[in-house]
Amino acid sequence: MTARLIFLGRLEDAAGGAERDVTPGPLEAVLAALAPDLAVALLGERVRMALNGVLIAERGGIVLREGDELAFLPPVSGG
Amino acid sequence: MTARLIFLGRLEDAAGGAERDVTPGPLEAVLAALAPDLAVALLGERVRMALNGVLIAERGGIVLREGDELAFLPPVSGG
Amino acid sequence: MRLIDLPFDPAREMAAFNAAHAAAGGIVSFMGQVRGQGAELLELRHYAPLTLPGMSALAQVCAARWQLDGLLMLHRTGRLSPGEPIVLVAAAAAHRRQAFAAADYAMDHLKSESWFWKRERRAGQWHWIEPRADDYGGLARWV
Amino acid sequence: MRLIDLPFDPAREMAAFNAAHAAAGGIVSFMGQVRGQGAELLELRHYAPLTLPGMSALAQVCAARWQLDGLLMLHRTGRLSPGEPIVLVAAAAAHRRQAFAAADYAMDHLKSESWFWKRERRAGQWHWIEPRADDYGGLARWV
Repeated sequence: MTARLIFLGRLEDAAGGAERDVTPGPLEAVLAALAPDLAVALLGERVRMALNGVLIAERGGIVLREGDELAFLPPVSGG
Repeated sequence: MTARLIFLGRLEDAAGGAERDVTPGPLEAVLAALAPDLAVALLGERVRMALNGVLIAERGGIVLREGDELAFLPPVSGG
Repeated sequence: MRLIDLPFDPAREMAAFNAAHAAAGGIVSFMGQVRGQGAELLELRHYAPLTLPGMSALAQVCAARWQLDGLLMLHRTGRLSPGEPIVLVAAAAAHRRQAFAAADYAMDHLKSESWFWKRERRAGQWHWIEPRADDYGGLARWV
Repeated sequence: MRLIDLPFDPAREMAAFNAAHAAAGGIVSFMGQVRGQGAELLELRHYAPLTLPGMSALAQVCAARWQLDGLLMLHRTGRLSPGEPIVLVAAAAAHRRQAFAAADYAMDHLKSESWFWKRERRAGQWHWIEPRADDYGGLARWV
Protein backbone atom coordinates (compact mmCIF):
# COMPACT_ATOMS: atom_id res chain seq x y z
CA MET A 1 0.00 0.00 0.00
CA THR A 2 1.97 3.04 -1.23
CA ALA A 3 1.47 6.41 -2.87
CA ARG A 4 4.29 8.35 -4.52
CA LEU A 5 5.59 11.88 -4.09
CA ILE A 6 7.47 13.50 -6.99
CA PHE A 7 9.92 16.36 -6.36
CA LEU A 8 10.75 18.70 -9.24
CA GLY A 9 13.50 21.27 -9.64
CA ARG A 10 15.27 22.38 -6.48
CA LEU A 11 12.78 20.37 -4.37
CA GLU A 12 14.62 17.27 -5.60
CA ASP A 13 17.71 18.49 -3.73
CA ALA A 14 15.67 19.26 -0.62
CA ALA A 15 14.18 15.76 -0.70
CA GLY A 16 17.42 14.02 -1.56
CA GLY A 17 15.82 12.33 -4.57
CA ALA A 18 13.34 12.77 -7.42
CA GLU A 19 10.60 10.64 -5.83
CA ARG A 20 9.63 8.89 -2.65
CA ASP A 21 7.06 6.23 -1.79
CA VAL A 22 4.87 7.08 1.20
CA THR A 23 2.02 5.54 3.14
CA PRO A 24 -1.34 6.71 1.74
CA GLY A 25 -3.50 8.99 3.82
CA PRO A 26 -4.38 12.68 4.32
CA LEU A 27 -1.71 15.04 2.95
CA GLU A 28 -1.17 16.53 6.42
CA ALA A 29 -0.24 13.08 7.78
CA VAL A 30 2.02 12.34 4.83
CA LEU A 31 3.89 15.63 5.29
CA ALA A 32 4.13 15.20 9.05
CA ALA A 33 6.10 12.02 8.46
CA LEU A 34 8.75 13.89 6.42
CA ALA A 35 11.69 15.88 7.73
CA PRO A 36 10.35 19.29 8.89
CA ASP A 37 12.64 21.24 6.52
CA LEU A 38 11.35 19.26 3.56
CA ALA A 39 7.70 19.68 4.61
CA VAL A 40 8.20 23.46 4.86
CA ALA A 41 9.82 23.56 1.41
CA LEU A 42 6.99 21.53 -0.14
CA LEU A 43 4.36 23.89 1.29
CA GLY A 44 6.10 27.02 -0.05
CA GLU A 45 3.76 29.66 -1.41
CA ARG A 46 5.00 29.32 -5.00
CA VAL A 47 5.02 25.52 -5.04
CA ARG A 48 2.12 24.03 -6.97
CA MET A 49 0.86 20.44 -6.82
CA ALA A 50 -0.40 17.98 -9.40
CA LEU A 51 -2.32 14.88 -8.38
CA ASN A 52 -2.05 12.12 -10.98
CA GLY A 53 -1.04 14.66 -13.62
CA VAL A 54 -3.81 17.18 -12.83
CA LEU A 55 -2.95 20.57 -11.32
CA ILE A 56 -4.66 21.16 -8.01
CA ALA A 57 -6.32 24.51 -7.41
CA GLU A 58 -6.99 24.06 -3.68
CA ARG A 59 -4.56 22.53 -1.21
CA GLY A 60 -7.13 21.62 1.43
CA GLY A 61 -8.62 18.14 1.79
CA ILE A 62 -6.14 16.11 -0.26
CA VAL A 63 -6.11 12.42 0.67
CA LEU A 64 -3.59 10.17 -1.08
CA ARG A 65 -4.88 6.72 -2.04
CA GLU A 66 -2.92 3.69 -3.06
CA GLY A 67 -1.15 4.25 -6.39
CA ASP A 68 -1.68 8.03 -6.36
CA GLU A 69 1.15 10.25 -7.62
CA LEU A 70 1.45 13.73 -6.08
CA ALA A 71 3.99 16.05 -7.73
CA PHE A 72 5.43 19.20 -6.10
CA LEU A 73 6.24 21.87 -8.68
CA PRO A 74 8.39 24.90 -7.81
CA PRO A 75 8.46 27.90 -10.22
CA VAL A 76 9.73 26.79 -13.63
CA SER A 77 12.80 28.31 -15.26
CA GLY A 78 11.58 27.76 -18.80
CA GLY A 79 13.22 27.32 -22.20
CA MET B 1 25.03 65.96 -74.86
CA THR B 2 22.45 63.91 -72.98
CA ALA B 3 21.11 63.31 -69.49
CA ARG B 4 19.09 60.24 -68.53
CA LEU B 5 15.69 59.81 -66.92
CA ILE B 6 14.99 56.53 -65.09
CA PHE B 7 11.40 55.34 -64.54
CA LEU B 8 10.70 52.89 -61.72
CA GLY B 9 7.62 50.79 -60.99
CA ARG B 10 4.42 51.76 -62.75
CA LEU B 11 6.12 54.88 -64.16
CA GLU B 12 7.94 52.55 -66.52
CA ASP B 13 4.60 51.68 -68.10
CA ALA B 14 3.61 55.36 -68.30
CA ALA B 15 6.91 56.17 -70.02
CA GLY B 16 6.89 53.15 -72.30
CA GLY B 17 10.35 52.12 -71.08
CA ALA B 18 12.68 51.97 -68.08
CA GLU B 19 14.82 54.92 -69.17
CA ARG B 20 15.04 57.71 -71.68
CA ASP B 21 17.84 60.02 -72.79
CA VAL B 22 16.92 63.70 -72.80
CA THR B 23 18.54 67.01 -73.60
CA PRO B 24 20.11 68.54 -70.47
CA GLY B 25 18.61 71.69 -68.95
CA PRO B 26 16.19 72.85 -66.25
CA LEU B 27 13.80 70.08 -65.09
CA GLU B 28 10.79 72.19 -66.19
CA ALA B 29 12.11 72.29 -69.75
CA VAL B 30 12.90 68.56 -69.75
CA LEU B 31 9.38 67.70 -68.54
CA ALA B 32 7.75 70.10 -70.98
CA ALA B 33 9.29 68.12 -73.84
CA LEU B 34 7.59 64.89 -72.65
CA ALA B 35 4.03 63.77 -73.34
CA PRO B 36 1.73 65.73 -70.95
CA ASP B 37 0.32 62.54 -69.37
CA LEU B 38 3.81 61.32 -68.55
CA ALA B 39 4.90 64.71 -67.12
CA VAL B 40 1.83 64.72 -64.85
CA ALA B 41 2.57 61.18 -63.65
CA LEU B 42 6.24 62.06 -62.92
CA LEU B 43 5.21 65.06 -60.82
CA GLY B 44 2.73 63.04 -58.72
CA GLU B 45 2.71 63.97 -55.05
CA ARG B 46 4.03 60.57 -53.93
CA VAL B 47 6.76 60.31 -56.57
CA ARG B 48 10.24 60.99 -55.22
CA MET B 49 13.36 61.81 -57.22
CA ALA B 50 16.99 60.78 -56.98
CA LEU B 51 19.71 62.71 -58.82
CA ASN B 52 22.79 60.56 -59.48
CA GLY B 53 21.71 58.16 -56.73
CA VAL B 54 20.97 60.81 -54.11
CA LEU B 55 17.40 61.43 -52.94
CA ILE B 56 16.26 64.98 -53.53
CA ALA B 57 14.44 66.78 -50.74
CA GLU B 58 13.32 69.81 -52.77
CA ARG B 59 11.95 69.70 -56.29
CA GLY B 60 12.68 73.30 -57.18
CA GLY B 61 15.72 74.44 -59.10
CA ILE B 62 16.87 71.13 -60.57
CA VAL B 63 19.02 71.55 -63.68
CA LEU B 64 20.18 68.40 -65.49
CA ARG B 65 23.75 68.47 -66.78
CA GLU B 66 25.40 66.19 -69.28
CA GLY B 67 25.68 62.64 -67.88
CA ASP B 68 23.25 63.25 -65.00
CA GLU B 69 20.84 60.48 -64.08
CA LEU B 70 17.48 61.50 -62.61
CA ALA B 71 15.30 58.65 -61.27
CA PHE B 72 11.57 58.93 -60.62
CA LEU B 73 10.49 56.69 -57.72
CA PRO B 74 6.81 55.96 -57.08
CA PRO B 75 5.80 54.41 -53.72
CA VAL B 76 7.55 51.08 -53.25
CA SER B 77 5.67 47.82 -52.74
CA GLY B 78 8.37 46.20 -50.66
CA GLY B 79 9.40 42.66 -49.85
CA MET C 1 4.83 19.99 -31.05
CA ARG C 2 7.51 17.73 -29.73
CA LEU C 3 9.79 17.17 -26.76
CA ILE C 4 13.08 15.56 -27.68
CA ASP C 5 15.83 14.24 -25.49
CA LEU C 6 18.57 14.24 -28.15
CA PRO C 7 20.25 17.12 -30.01
CA PHE C 8 18.36 18.47 -33.02
CA ASP C 9 19.35 20.48 -36.08
CA PRO C 10 17.26 23.70 -36.24
CA ALA C 11 18.13 24.31 -39.90
CA ARG C 12 16.90 20.87 -40.90
CA GLU C 13 13.73 21.30 -38.84
CA MET C 14 13.12 24.67 -40.51
CA ALA C 15 13.73 23.22 -43.97
CA ALA C 16 11.00 20.64 -43.30
CA PHE C 17 8.66 23.25 -41.83
CA ASN C 18 9.25 25.63 -44.75
CA ALA C 19 8.62 22.83 -47.23
CA ALA C 20 5.35 21.97 -45.48
CA HIS C 21 4.19 25.60 -45.69
CA ALA C 22 5.27 26.74 -49.14
CA ALA C 23 1.92 28.52 -49.55
CA ALA C 24 2.27 30.66 -46.42
CA GLY C 25 3.26 34.28 -46.97
CA GLY C 26 5.74 34.35 -44.12
CA ILE C 27 7.41 32.18 -41.54
CA VAL C 28 8.86 33.51 -38.28
CA SER C 29 11.14 31.34 -36.20
CA PHE C 30 12.86 31.61 -32.86
CA MET C 31 15.75 29.37 -31.93
CA GLY C 32 17.17 29.49 -28.44
CA GLN C 33 20.47 27.87 -27.62
CA VAL C 34 22.59 27.26 -24.56
CA ARG C 35 24.75 30.25 -23.74
CA GLY C 36 28.24 29.54 -22.50
CA GLN C 37 28.84 31.97 -19.63
CA GLY C 38 30.96 29.54 -17.72
CA ALA C 39 28.54 26.64 -17.39
CA GLU C 40 29.77 23.25 -18.58
CA LEU C 41 26.39 21.60 -18.91
CA LEU C 42 22.74 22.55 -18.74
CA GLU C 43 20.11 20.03 -17.66
CA LEU C 44 16.44 20.46 -18.51
CA ARG C 45 14.06 18.43 -16.36
CA HIS C 46 10.33 18.23 -16.89
CA TYR C 47 7.28 16.45 -15.48
CA ALA C 48 5.87 14.47 -18.36
CA PRO C 49 2.23 14.29 -17.18
CA LEU C 50 2.07 18.09 -17.39
CA THR C 51 4.60 19.09 -20.03
CA LEU C 52 3.03 17.74 -23.19
CA PRO C 53 -0.58 18.66 -22.31
CA GLY C 54 0.74 22.16 -21.43
CA MET C 55 2.46 22.57 -24.79
CA SER C 56 -0.65 21.26 -26.56
CA ALA C 57 -2.81 23.79 -24.76
CA LEU C 58 -0.40 26.58 -25.72
CA ALA C 59 -0.49 25.50 -29.36
CA GLN C 60 -4.30 25.54 -29.27
CA VAL C 61 -4.35 29.04 -27.84
CA CYS C 62 -1.99 30.22 -30.59
CA ALA C 63 -4.12 28.57 -33.27
CA ALA C 64 -7.25 30.23 -31.88
CA ARG C 65 -5.68 33.66 -31.40
CA TRP C 66 -3.94 34.07 -34.77
CA GLN C 67 -4.61 32.94 -38.31
CA LEU C 68 -1.81 30.45 -38.75
CA ASP C 69 -1.01 27.99 -41.48
CA GLY C 70 1.18 26.04 -39.09
CA LEU C 71 2.97 26.15 -35.77
CA LEU C 72 6.07 24.24 -34.68
CA MET C 73 7.25 23.93 -31.08
CA LEU C 74 10.29 21.83 -30.34
CA HIS C 75 11.87 21.67 -26.90
CA ARG C 76 14.92 19.81 -25.71
CA THR C 77 15.08 17.92 -22.46
CA GLY C 78 18.07 16.26 -20.80
CA ARG C 79 21.65 17.48 -20.71
CA LEU C 80 22.93 20.07 -23.17
CA SER C 81 26.32 21.61 -23.88
CA PRO C 82 26.90 25.33 -24.63
CA GLY C 83 25.84 26.17 -28.18
CA GLU C 84 23.28 23.35 -28.42
CA PRO C 85 19.75 24.39 -29.44
CA ILE C 86 17.19 24.27 -26.61
CA VAL C 87 14.02 25.42 -28.26
CA LEU C 88 12.68 26.07 -31.74
CA VAL C 89 9.36 27.80 -32.36
CA ALA C 90 8.12 28.58 -35.85
CA ALA C 91 4.85 30.10 -37.05
CA ALA C 92 3.66 30.17 -40.66
CA ALA C 93 0.93 32.61 -41.67
CA ALA C 94 -0.43 34.50 -44.63
CA HIS C 95 0.33 37.76 -42.81
CA ARG C 96 3.69 38.63 -41.34
CA ARG C 97 2.24 40.41 -38.30
CA GLN C 98 0.34 37.26 -37.29
CA ALA C 99 3.41 35.03 -37.63
CA PHE C 100 5.58 37.39 -35.55
CA ALA C 101 2.97 37.72 -32.81
CA ALA C 102 2.30 33.98 -32.57
CA ALA C 103 5.99 33.05 -32.35
CA ASP C 104 6.63 35.80 -29.79
CA TYR C 105 3.62 34.74 -27.69
CA ALA C 106 4.52 31.05 -27.85
CA MET C 107 8.06 31.81 -26.63
CA ASP C 108 6.87 34.08 -23.80
CA HIS C 109 4.56 31.34 -22.55
CA LEU C 110 6.94 28.45 -23.12
CA LYS C 111 9.54 30.32 -21.07
CA SER C 112 7.38 31.11 -18.09
CA GLU C 113 4.41 28.76 -18.02
CA SER C 114 5.74 25.46 -19.26
CA TRP C 115 6.85 22.76 -16.90
CA PHE C 116 10.62 22.84 -17.33
CA TRP C 117 13.22 23.18 -14.63
CA LYS C 118 16.83 23.98 -15.49
CA ARG C 119 20.01 23.43 -13.61
CA GLU C 120 23.55 24.05 -14.75
CA ARG C 121 26.88 22.60 -13.83
CA ARG C 122 29.67 25.05 -13.01
CA ALA C 123 33.04 23.82 -11.85
CA GLY C 124 31.54 20.38 -11.28
CA GLN C 125 28.64 21.68 -9.12
CA TRP C 126 24.98 21.61 -10.17
CA HIS C 127 22.86 24.73 -9.47
CA TRP C 128 19.13 25.14 -10.10
CA ILE C 129 18.20 28.19 -12.14
CA GLU C 130 15.41 30.34 -10.69
CA PRO C 131 12.94 32.08 -13.04
CA ARG C 132 14.00 35.59 -14.03
CA ALA C 133 11.79 38.59 -13.42
CA ASP C 134 11.67 39.51 -17.11
CA ASP C 135 10.16 36.14 -18.00
CA TYR C 136 7.06 37.31 -16.16
CA GLY C 137 7.33 40.77 -17.67
CA GLY C 138 6.91 39.24 -21.11
CA LEU C 139 3.53 37.80 -20.22
CA ALA C 140 2.08 41.11 -19.12
CA ARG C 141 2.29 42.27 -22.76
CA TRP C 142 -0.37 39.80 -23.83
CA VAL C 143 -3.11 40.43 -21.27
CA MET D 1 23.19 42.16 -46.19
CA ARG D 2 22.79 40.99 -49.73
CA LEU D 3 20.63 41.36 -52.79
CA ILE D 4 20.54 38.25 -54.94
CA ASP D 5 19.01 37.70 -58.32
CA LEU D 6 18.85 33.90 -58.14
CA PRO D 7 16.79 31.59 -55.90
CA PHE D 8 18.23 30.96 -52.42
CA ASP D 9 17.70 28.28 -49.80
CA PRO D 10 16.56 29.87 -46.50
CA ALA D 11 17.37 26.75 -44.47
CA ARG D 12 20.94 26.70 -45.73
CA GLU D 13 21.31 30.44 -45.08
CA MET D 14 19.98 29.95 -41.54
CA ALA D 15 22.32 27.03 -40.93
CA ALA D 16 25.27 29.27 -41.82
CA PHE D 17 23.92 32.15 -39.71
CA ASN D 18 23.28 29.86 -36.74
CA ALA D 19 26.76 28.40 -37.03
CA ALA D 20 28.26 31.90 -37.06
CA HIS D 21 26.33 32.84 -33.88
CA ALA D 22 26.57 29.76 -31.68
CA ALA D 23 27.23 31.98 -28.65
CA ALA D 24 24.03 34.06 -29.07
CA GLY D 25 21.19 33.20 -26.73
CA GLY D 26 18.52 33.39 -29.41
CA ILE D 27 18.00 33.85 -33.11
CA VAL D 28 14.79 35.16 -34.67
CA SER D 29 14.20 34.81 -38.37
CA PHE D 30 11.55 35.90 -40.82
CA MET D 31 11.24 34.30 -44.23
CA GLY D 32 8.78 35.72 -46.74
CA GLN D 33 7.86 33.80 -49.83
CA VAL D 34 5.78 34.34 -52.93
CA ARG D 35 2.13 33.53 -52.30
CA GLY D 36 0.27 31.84 -55.13
CA GLN D 37 -3.14 33.53 -55.27
CA GLY D 38 -3.43 33.17 -59.00
CA ALA D 39 -0.24 34.96 -60.07
CA GLU D 40 2.10 33.04 -62.34
CA LEU D 41 5.20 35.13 -61.71
CA LEU D 42 6.32 37.93 -59.46
CA GLU D 43 8.96 40.41 -60.57
CA LEU D 44 10.96 42.50 -58.11
CA ARG D 45 12.59 45.58 -59.57
CA HIS D 46 14.91 47.87 -57.71
CA TYR D 47 17.06 50.95 -58.30
CA ALA D 48 20.58 49.87 -57.48
CA PRO D 49 22.03 53.30 -56.56
CA LEU D 50 19.49 53.49 -53.70
CA THR D 51 18.74 49.88 -52.74
CA LEU D 52 22.02 48.76 -51.23
CA PRO D 53 22.79 52.01 -49.38
CA GLY D 54 19.22 51.89 -48.03
CA MET D 55 19.62 48.37 -46.71
CA SER D 56 23.00 49.30 -45.21
CA ALA D 57 21.45 52.25 -43.43
CA LEU D 58 18.66 50.03 -42.08
CA ALA D 59 21.20 47.51 -40.80
CA GLN D 60 23.10 50.31 -39.05
CA VAL D 61 19.95 51.58 -37.37
CA CYS D 62 19.18 48.05 -36.12
CA ALA D 63 22.72 47.62 -34.82
CA ALA D 64 22.49 50.94 -32.98
CA ARG D 65 19.00 50.37 -31.59
CA TRP D 66 19.38 46.82 -30.26
CA GLN D 67 22.18 44.78 -28.77
CA LEU D 68 22.72 42.29 -31.56
CA ASP D 69 25.36 39.66 -32.14
CA GLY D 70 24.49 39.59 -35.82
CA LEU D 71 21.94 40.63 -38.42
CA LEU D 72 21.20 39.02 -41.78
CA MET D 73 19.12 40.65 -44.53
CA LEU D 74 18.71 38.84 -47.79
CA HIS D 75 16.40 40.07 -50.53
CA ARG D 76 15.61 38.57 -53.91
CA THR D 77 15.34 40.57 -57.08
CA GLY D 78 14.22 39.47 -60.52
CA ARG D 79 11.45 37.04 -61.42
CA LEU D 80 10.10 34.59 -58.85
CA SER D 81 7.58 31.75 -58.97
CA PRO D 82 4.97 31.06 -56.25
CA GLY D 83 6.57 29.43 -53.21
CA GLU D 84 10.03 30.91 -53.84
CA PRO D 85 11.59 32.83 -50.93
CA ILE D 86 11.68 36.63 -51.37
CA VAL D 87 13.25 37.84 -48.18
CA LEU D 88 15.09 36.43 -45.20
CA VAL D 89 15.86 38.49 -42.11
CA ALA D 90 17.57 37.03 -39.06
CA ALA D 91 18.74 38.65 -35.83
CA ALA D 92 20.99 37.01 -33.24
CA ALA D 93 21.12 38.44 -29.72
CA ALA D 94 21.85 37.50 -26.14
CA HIS D 95 18.27 38.41 -25.24
CA ARG D 96 15.21 37.08 -27.02
CA ARG D 97 13.26 40.35 -26.79
CA GLN D 98 16.05 42.19 -28.65
CA ALA D 99 16.21 39.62 -31.43
CA PHE D 100 12.43 39.67 -31.94
CA ALA D 101 12.27 43.45 -32.01
CA ALA D 102 15.19 43.85 -34.43
CA ALA D 103 13.82 41.28 -36.91
CA ASP D 104 10.33 42.78 -36.71
CA TYR D 105 11.68 46.32 -37.19
CA ALA D 106 13.92 45.31 -40.09
CA MET D 107 10.97 43.67 -41.87
CA ASP D 108 8.64 46.64 -41.29
CA HIS D 109 11.22 48.96 -42.81
CA LEU D 110 12.32 46.67 -45.62
CA LYS D 111 8.69 46.34 -46.65
CA SER D 112 7.82 50.00 -46.72
CA GLU D 113 11.00 52.04 -47.04
CA SER D 114 13.26 49.99 -49.26
CA TRP D 115 13.48 50.63 -52.95
CA PHE D 116 11.67 47.64 -54.40
CA TRP D 117 8.80 47.65 -56.84
CA LYS D 118 6.80 44.51 -57.49
CA ARG D 119 4.67 43.48 -60.37
CA GLU D 120 2.94 40.20 -60.97
CA ARG D 121 1.82 38.34 -64.05
CA ARG D 122 -1.73 37.06 -64.07
CA ALA D 123 -3.16 35.36 -67.15
CA GLY D 124 -0.20 36.64 -69.15
CA GLN D 125 -0.66 40.28 -68.06
CA TRP D 126 1.78 42.18 -65.83
CA HIS D 127 0.32 44.37 -63.06
CA TRP D 128 2.23 46.66 -60.67
CA ILE D 129 1.48 46.09 -56.99
CA GLU D 130 0.71 49.21 -55.00
CA PRO D 131 1.84 49.48 -51.37
CA ARG D 132 -0.74 48.28 -48.85
CA ALA D 133 -2.04 50.49 -46.08
CA ASP D 134 -0.87 48.10 -43.36
CA ASP D 135 2.73 48.37 -44.55
CA TYR D 136 2.60 51.96 -43.35
CA GLY D 137 0.71 50.95 -40.20
CA GLY D 138 3.65 48.81 -39.19
CA LEU D 139 6.00 51.78 -39.14
CA ALA D 140 3.87 53.79 -36.75
CA ARG D 141 4.62 51.22 -34.04
CA TRP D 142 8.29 52.23 -33.94
CA VAL D 143 8.03 55.99 -33.60
